[in-house]
Amino acid sequence: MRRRLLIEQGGLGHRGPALPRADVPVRPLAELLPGARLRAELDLPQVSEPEAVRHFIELSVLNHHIDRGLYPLGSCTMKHNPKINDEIAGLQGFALAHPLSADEGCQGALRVIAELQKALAKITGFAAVTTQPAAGAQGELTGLLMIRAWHRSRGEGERRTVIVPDSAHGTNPASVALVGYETVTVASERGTLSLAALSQALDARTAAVMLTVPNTLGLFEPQILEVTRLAHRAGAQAYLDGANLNAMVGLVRPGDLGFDVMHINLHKTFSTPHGGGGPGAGPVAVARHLEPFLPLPVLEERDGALHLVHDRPQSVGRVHSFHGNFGMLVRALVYLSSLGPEGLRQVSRGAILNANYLMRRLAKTYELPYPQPCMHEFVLSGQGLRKHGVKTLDVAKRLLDFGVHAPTVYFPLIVDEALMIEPTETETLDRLDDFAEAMERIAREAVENPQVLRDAPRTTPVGRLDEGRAARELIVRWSRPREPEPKAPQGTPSRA
Amino acid sequence: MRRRLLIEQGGLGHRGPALPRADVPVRPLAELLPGARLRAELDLPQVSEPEAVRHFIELSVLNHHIDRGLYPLGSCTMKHNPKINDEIAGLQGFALAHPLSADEGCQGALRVIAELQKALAKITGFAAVTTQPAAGAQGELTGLLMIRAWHRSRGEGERRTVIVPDSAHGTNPASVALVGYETVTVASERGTLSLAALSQALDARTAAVMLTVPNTLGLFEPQILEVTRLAHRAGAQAYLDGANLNAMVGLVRPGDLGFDVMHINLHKTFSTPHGGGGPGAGPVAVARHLEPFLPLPVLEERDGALHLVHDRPQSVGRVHSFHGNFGMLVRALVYLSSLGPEGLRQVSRGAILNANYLMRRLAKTYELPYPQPCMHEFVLSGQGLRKHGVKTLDVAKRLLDFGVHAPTVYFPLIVDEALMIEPTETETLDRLDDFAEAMERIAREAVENPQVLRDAPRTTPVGRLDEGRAARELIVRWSRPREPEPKAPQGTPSRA
Amino acid sequence: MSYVGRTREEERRMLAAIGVGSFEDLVTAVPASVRLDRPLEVPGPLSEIEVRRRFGKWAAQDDADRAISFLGGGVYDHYIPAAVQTIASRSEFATAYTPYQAEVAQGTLTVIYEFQSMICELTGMAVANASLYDGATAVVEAALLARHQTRRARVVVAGALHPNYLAVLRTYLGGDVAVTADRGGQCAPEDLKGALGPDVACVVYQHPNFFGLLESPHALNVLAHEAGALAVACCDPLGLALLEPPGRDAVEAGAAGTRSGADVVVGEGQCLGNPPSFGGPLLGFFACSSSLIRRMPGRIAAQTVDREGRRGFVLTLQTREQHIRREKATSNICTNQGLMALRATVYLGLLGKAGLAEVAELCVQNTHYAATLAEKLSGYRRAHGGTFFREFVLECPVEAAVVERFGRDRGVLPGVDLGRFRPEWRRWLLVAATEQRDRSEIERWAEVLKAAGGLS
Amino acid sequence: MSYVGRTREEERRMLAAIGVGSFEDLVTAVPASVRLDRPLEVPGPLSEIEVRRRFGKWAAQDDADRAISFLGGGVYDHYIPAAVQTIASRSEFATAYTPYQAEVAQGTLTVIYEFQSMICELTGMAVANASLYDGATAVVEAALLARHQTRRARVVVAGALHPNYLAVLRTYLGGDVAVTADRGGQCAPEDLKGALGPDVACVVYQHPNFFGLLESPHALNVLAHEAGALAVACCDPLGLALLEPPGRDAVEAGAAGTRSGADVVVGEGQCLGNPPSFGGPLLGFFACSSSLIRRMPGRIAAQTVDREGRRGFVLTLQTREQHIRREKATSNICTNQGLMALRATVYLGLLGKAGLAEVAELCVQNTHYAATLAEKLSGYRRAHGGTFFREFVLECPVEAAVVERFGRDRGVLPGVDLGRFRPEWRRWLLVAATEQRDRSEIERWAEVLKAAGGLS
Ligand SMILES: Cc1ncc(COP(=O)(O)O)c(C=O)c1O
Ligand SMILES: Cc1ncc(COP(=O)(O)O)c(C=O)c1O
Repeated sequence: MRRRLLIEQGGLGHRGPALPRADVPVRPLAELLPGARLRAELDLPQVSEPEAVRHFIELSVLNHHIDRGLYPLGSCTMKHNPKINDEIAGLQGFALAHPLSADEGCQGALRVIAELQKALAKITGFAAVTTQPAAGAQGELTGLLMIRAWHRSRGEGERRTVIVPDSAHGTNPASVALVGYETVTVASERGTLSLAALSQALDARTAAVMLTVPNTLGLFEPQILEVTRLAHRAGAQAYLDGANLNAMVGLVRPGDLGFDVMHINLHKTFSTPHGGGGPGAGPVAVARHLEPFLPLPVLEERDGALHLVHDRPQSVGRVHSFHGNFGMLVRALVYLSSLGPEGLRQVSRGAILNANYLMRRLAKTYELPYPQPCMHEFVLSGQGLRKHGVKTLDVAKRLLDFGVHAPTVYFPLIVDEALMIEPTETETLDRLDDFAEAMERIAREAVENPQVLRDAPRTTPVGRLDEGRAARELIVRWSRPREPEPKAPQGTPSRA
Repeated sequence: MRRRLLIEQGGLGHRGPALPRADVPVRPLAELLPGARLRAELDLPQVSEPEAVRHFIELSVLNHHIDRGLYPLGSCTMKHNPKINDEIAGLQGFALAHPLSADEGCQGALRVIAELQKALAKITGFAAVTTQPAAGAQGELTGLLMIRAWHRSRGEGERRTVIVPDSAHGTNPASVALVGYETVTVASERGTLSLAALSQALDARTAAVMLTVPNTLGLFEPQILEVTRLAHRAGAQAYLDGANLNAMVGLVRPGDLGFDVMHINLHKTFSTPHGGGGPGAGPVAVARHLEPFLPLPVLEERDGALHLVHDRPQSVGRVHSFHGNFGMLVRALVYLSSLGPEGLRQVSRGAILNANYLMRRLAKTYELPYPQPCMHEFVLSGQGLRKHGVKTLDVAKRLLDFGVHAPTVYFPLIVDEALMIEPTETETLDRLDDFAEAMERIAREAVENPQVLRDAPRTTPVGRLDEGRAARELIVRWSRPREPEPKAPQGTPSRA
Repeated sequence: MSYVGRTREEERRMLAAIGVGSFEDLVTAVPASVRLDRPLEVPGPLSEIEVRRRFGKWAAQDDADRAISFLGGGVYDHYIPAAVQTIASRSEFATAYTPYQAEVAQGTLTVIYEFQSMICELTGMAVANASLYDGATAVVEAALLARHQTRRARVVVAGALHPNYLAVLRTYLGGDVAVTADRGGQCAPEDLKGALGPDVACVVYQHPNFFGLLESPHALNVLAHEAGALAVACCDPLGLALLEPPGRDAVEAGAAGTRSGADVVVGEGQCLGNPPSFGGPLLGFFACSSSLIRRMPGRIAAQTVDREGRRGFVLTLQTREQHIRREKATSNICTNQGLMALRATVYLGLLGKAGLAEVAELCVQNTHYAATLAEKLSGYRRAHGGTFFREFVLECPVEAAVVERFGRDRGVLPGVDLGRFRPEWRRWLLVAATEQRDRSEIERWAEVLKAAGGLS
Repeated sequence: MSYVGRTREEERRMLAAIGVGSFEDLVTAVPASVRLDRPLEVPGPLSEIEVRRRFGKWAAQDDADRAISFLGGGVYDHYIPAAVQTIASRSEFATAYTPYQAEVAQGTLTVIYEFQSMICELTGMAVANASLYDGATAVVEAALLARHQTRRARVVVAGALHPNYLAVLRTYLGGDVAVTADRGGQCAPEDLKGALGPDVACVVYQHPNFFGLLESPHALNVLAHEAGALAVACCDPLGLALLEPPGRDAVEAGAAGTRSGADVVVGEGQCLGNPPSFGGPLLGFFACSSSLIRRMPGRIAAQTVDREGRRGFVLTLQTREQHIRREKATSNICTNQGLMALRATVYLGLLGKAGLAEVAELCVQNTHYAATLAEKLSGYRRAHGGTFFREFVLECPVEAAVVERFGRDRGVLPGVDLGRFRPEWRRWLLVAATEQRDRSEIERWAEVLKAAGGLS
């Protein structure tokens, strides 16, 4: 049976949960809303509760997810999402807390934020943290705005370029553009930044150097202290894209590496669930000199009570409707408090161990462009399969047939036919071995029977989907068929 | 990859959620438990939390369930299970209520029980209800014990037989045996009870007549008033197995049919989820004369407060450790209060309509031994397929390939190759038609390609399972392999 | 509210397809004289908003909504890992029926098999079933099995069995139940000896018993066996986590090699991942030696293979059950407590070997600390001298009900008032401090007791 | 606690396979001088028992744990059907990543497609994206789109936009934001006219606006279009349930056939099945006319087919996005609010056409009843005379903060103290009575106001 959208089911007279009848004295809408134009039609689904529930549950099982198996998307840190985190975020006092409460009426919620900011500052080695940005990209923007405000406060507003390595994530240059800065791209050398190239790029217009550490190849810049020193010497600020903090928690603190500001992806390092695309949370941690520029409001503790303070004239302003993705902040604090200092240390240790184990094993089968030890992730190249007419995309699709998710592919852009693999620390040795076996088998198939790869996936709910057609036809919403077809007797779908 | 049991995974050093350290002064167990023999070994799983979660989630998706699709098991009333019911049962004041609290400390829980008893009495037309029995079978036992006690109280303890039609559910005779009574089976005639046969069976030893209404063929005994009158005239009590109350809610009240006692399956008519086999709840409703015999304790309201009363000398005693399956009682009360009077009427109406629709459609393809209108369910016979070498079991297994569950098969015993179908009221016309189409297609396959049926199911997580082998080998628990095999490198299962 | 999705037009089409003019034509078998002609007098209809308001108010009336619990007596406030709820609330487990079609029920069946395996391991027995209603009916079923097996009628209860379990046993068995006197709360083997005879089908004891005290399981088992009776132990799974299981033969066997292991081990499994829920749904478990498997009540999952040789699980030995064997069935049980068994399996799977032992030890440590504090309070003393495990009876200077009321008003439920069971126990409080309690809560409890002790 | 499942022995095997002697050999790139040599100063480790205790205490400190809420201002206490939680908490939805491999993400992708369809229907627009962070950044993205599209710099905010949204707009856009004065809380089209000019990229207005008042969307749209600017409406989905959507052209078009529909309709979708959660995660939605699709920020799902012709969904137009277009991307957004969009889809799917309209109408009725009661109270009056929808500003006889405090102590959160935004608003209380409130709660609210009005 063809899967139907909810709006293709049910119909007039089918309906879900009931609402109460109004028990206040009811008056006609026209009287309550004088001058308002009421709408005539609203074409939303009309189905019974049982059918609505089934629809979404049926859809759910079409997804791969972390509770099903390995999800080795490089740069995404798909680790175990503990259920206790969700439970705590759902406590009524948190879930129903209103963001415009009086400070005295939300001390619990504010306490969570304050504790999280404190812990993140300790973990990253910075002086202060804002938890307002809703995701990593917004964290970048916030950090860059603070850098801009800092330069301006020193009369250096003419600094308007940001040096970004070619291995950087796309949000970096996009955020740079958003604050009105320009990106200066520097090429990597042997996978890491060349000091010479950096020195050459730095000048009086440089506002910041923006780095990902470990970088998107999973490599730790060996001369990182020199990099931040050079940046500072040139009057620039050093920005850390902290998406890969998972490799560093408990091992080294970014603040100690000479950075001035960084963002943190709670939905990566701190295990908040990805929700099929979001929500995340992108707190920004800063060194002391940037603290006056933090977004408004900031939290201050006085006489044991927490207060939201707006009186920060140098602040870059507000970046979120309220206090950021609070529900994610709760989860992150539960997570890091569950682990504690030793548990956090085991995070980076486990992540690095797992990645290196998998890298060495797979390097026997796939090309490994950068052979040094990796941190929490590594990048292979599928280039060698090209001669069999097989692309990295085919490898990715074929992996789906083995019940594991594919790695990130074609990123970072500097590796040809890239396969970017991040197993995370919560995967067991058994899982890593199963994954490696699947990868090895696929490499054999590429030689022996490449068509299997090109036809993959075969065991998934749908076969390979035509992305080109999607982009050409651009059907991005359902529309009711113009000519209502006569209703087929067995409720067959009303749209072909 | 072969699915492994949890105990076949992980191993020493892998572990799940942490417990707090004791913060009381700790003393050695040997000192605290003088004379106790402590156990040396406890061979339970040792896995990390991520792997334990994955294990059970992976198992879960191997199940058919009501939120996935039609589940037309006759006699089981597999209807929609509203999520609000679970939510309310999970409220802390209910979920953590202790059964040995002082009455004043559990007024909320007692109120739920009292309200449910009241509502069930109204729905069934009886004077009083006990909610203690944990399931239908225990309800039967409780009802029979009350009948026994009543006879004894009247000096008629020599009545020791119970008349049960041959179409009855197996728990009926089993419960009869449990109270030390004997079952007298009467044969049905044209699907219902013959008054002549009943009259003949009734005598001075008859303690009760035990009927299912509608019966397990889905037929309402047309002479039901005569049946209960005959029973009473013979000095017997009339017991109603209320498993099929779904056909009667809001349409007719069993108490008005002349019955003295009935049990109700909350996990059928009142939508509490079946949990893969339980829990259920089997309240018993009785006419006024049986009230003194209800199990202990009973609920009484005085000055607006509810009290558990033990002072009932004629009571049959206690049948459950505490107050029955309270969590199910909450759900049932939420359910019936959500529906209200009109919603409950729609239950039986919808159930009867759906069953008759499906029956008439399928009667064109399968044999329908009893052609009169059915109530909430009906029974087909797969007898006609025998000539193609196909059994009802094959039809059932083949249905699984269509994503619907099979009906109840080979019950009631009085229909050859029985297929007992109960769609319930919460199925839409679309779902009924899809099911009918699958059944029709299978009937065609039986003629054209019977091997497909005998090989079914093919699309399920496992193929047809060998029940004979299970019964012969009787492997009913996992045991650690005697000779620990050398651990295979990729964590292949340690037991063949 | 209605969960029926059907338009008038669809109803019309359905009636036409059936071939009747109206719904009434379908229900002519129901005598018109008794057809309901008025709405049922039931509450509602309520929307979810109203349901939450009404039931929320009720739930808030229960002490459990806020108070700290030291209650036990068969149901305890134990830690339930968050993942248990996540898994048990999945529709796939919660809304499935009994696994009659094994091929689309491998989730449920595998879990039952794992549950049976874990119960066998805990109890030291060879076989276990898929669950029974609760601890009380598990005891009943064990007694019934013993009566069938031995063809003897009498059941001897040795020592302090939970009074409610005893009541249920009497409901099912009537006068065939005898109870030995207890000495200081425990069963003295000499007393049991006196109660035994050729009509005794089994000896039933609880270990740790209702008062929280350890019994001497192997001595009792040997006595039962010497009298030709079966030995039935009713155990707390937390006890089984630390104590030698009564089901396993001890090193020192009885005279002339009499087996010293119990024949049947049953009990209440609520403490394994199930909330108190006002005492239900609970989880009766049932394990026995393999020779008794054909008499075992309830469902049993067994391993087998499909046609391609893949391992799978099915229900087996259904010929014992009511739907096949009818009046000759081993029991009338049909619906059981499947979801509670699932919760227990997930709980045991998560906590595992180390975790379960830690829970049990925390309970022991906390409860003994509570006892130590209480014994220092003027007027309080332990009612029994024997070794207790995770709960104990405290004799109060005033009626236990007074202490209970005093504590409730202060947000502490200090224990179960045993006066509810017998008037002579009215100064007895049954106290359990689980792993959920911490030191400060236990000390607060002691303060409440202290203050309550001054009342009269 | 640790979520790492690895034994020492396994670690040894792994290191050997890697070919290093110790873990240290893997991290030599990290300068020794900055390696952490002491434990992090973070809380924990905490077991789940301790987590529940610690966080439970904090949660209980919030008013939300018990009080009845009349708070609004962008986030509301709305009814969430029980099934929404059941579905949204399924691991399949909650723990999946962005659907990069469409073949194993049809659940997420289909839901996004359904979400887009529903948002288009509600807003009256042709296309919608998969979500943005919140209402504030949705306004920002709309303004950015307008600036790119028109190559003009200035953004005119017409009337009472949520002050926080305005603040965020200013953070992103700096000085390029102008605000028209409001008259009696609403934007008078004449005032807007004066603010327009050839440098204006777009006109942004909220409807119903921050004060709960209706604007005249079509008049504003026409003015914007006449000035060559885009019209951006920021709408409450509950408003869209009842009111003519600003995105649709009205019957009476502007002069010379100027389009009267907005070009972009954005807003905050928290009210669709998402809890307040202290203001996040929220749900920004973004819809626009089809000609703007290539400038739309964020992810878009589109329909396609697989190789066997079966319908399926994929992310499309990724060339707009940062991971392909980098500094030229339409936005820097990557992670969005997928799960909130899912909740909204499930919510709309469950309530459907009839249910959503009922929710909106209940809010209107309840809020207007509250206003009627309040206006009878001495010293209270509505601050604005215009038509309000589901919230309104009440001018109090005392500071709103006083009323708020008084109410809090009595379990009623009487409204948002607007003095928090501007000193001149310090006697203003923004009041919303959603469908979760009933008459008795609204009357209790009025009593609280009455009593508080006597304070000073
Ligand atoms: C290296 C890197 N930087 C930045 C981001 C952007 O973070 P977010 O998606 O939370 O906006 C990502 C996320 O994928 C990333 O991997
Ligand atoms: C007709 C009938 N009677 C009795 C029962 C027994 O009820 P339970 O399974 O709740 O013990 C059933 C359950 O399947 C039934 O269908």
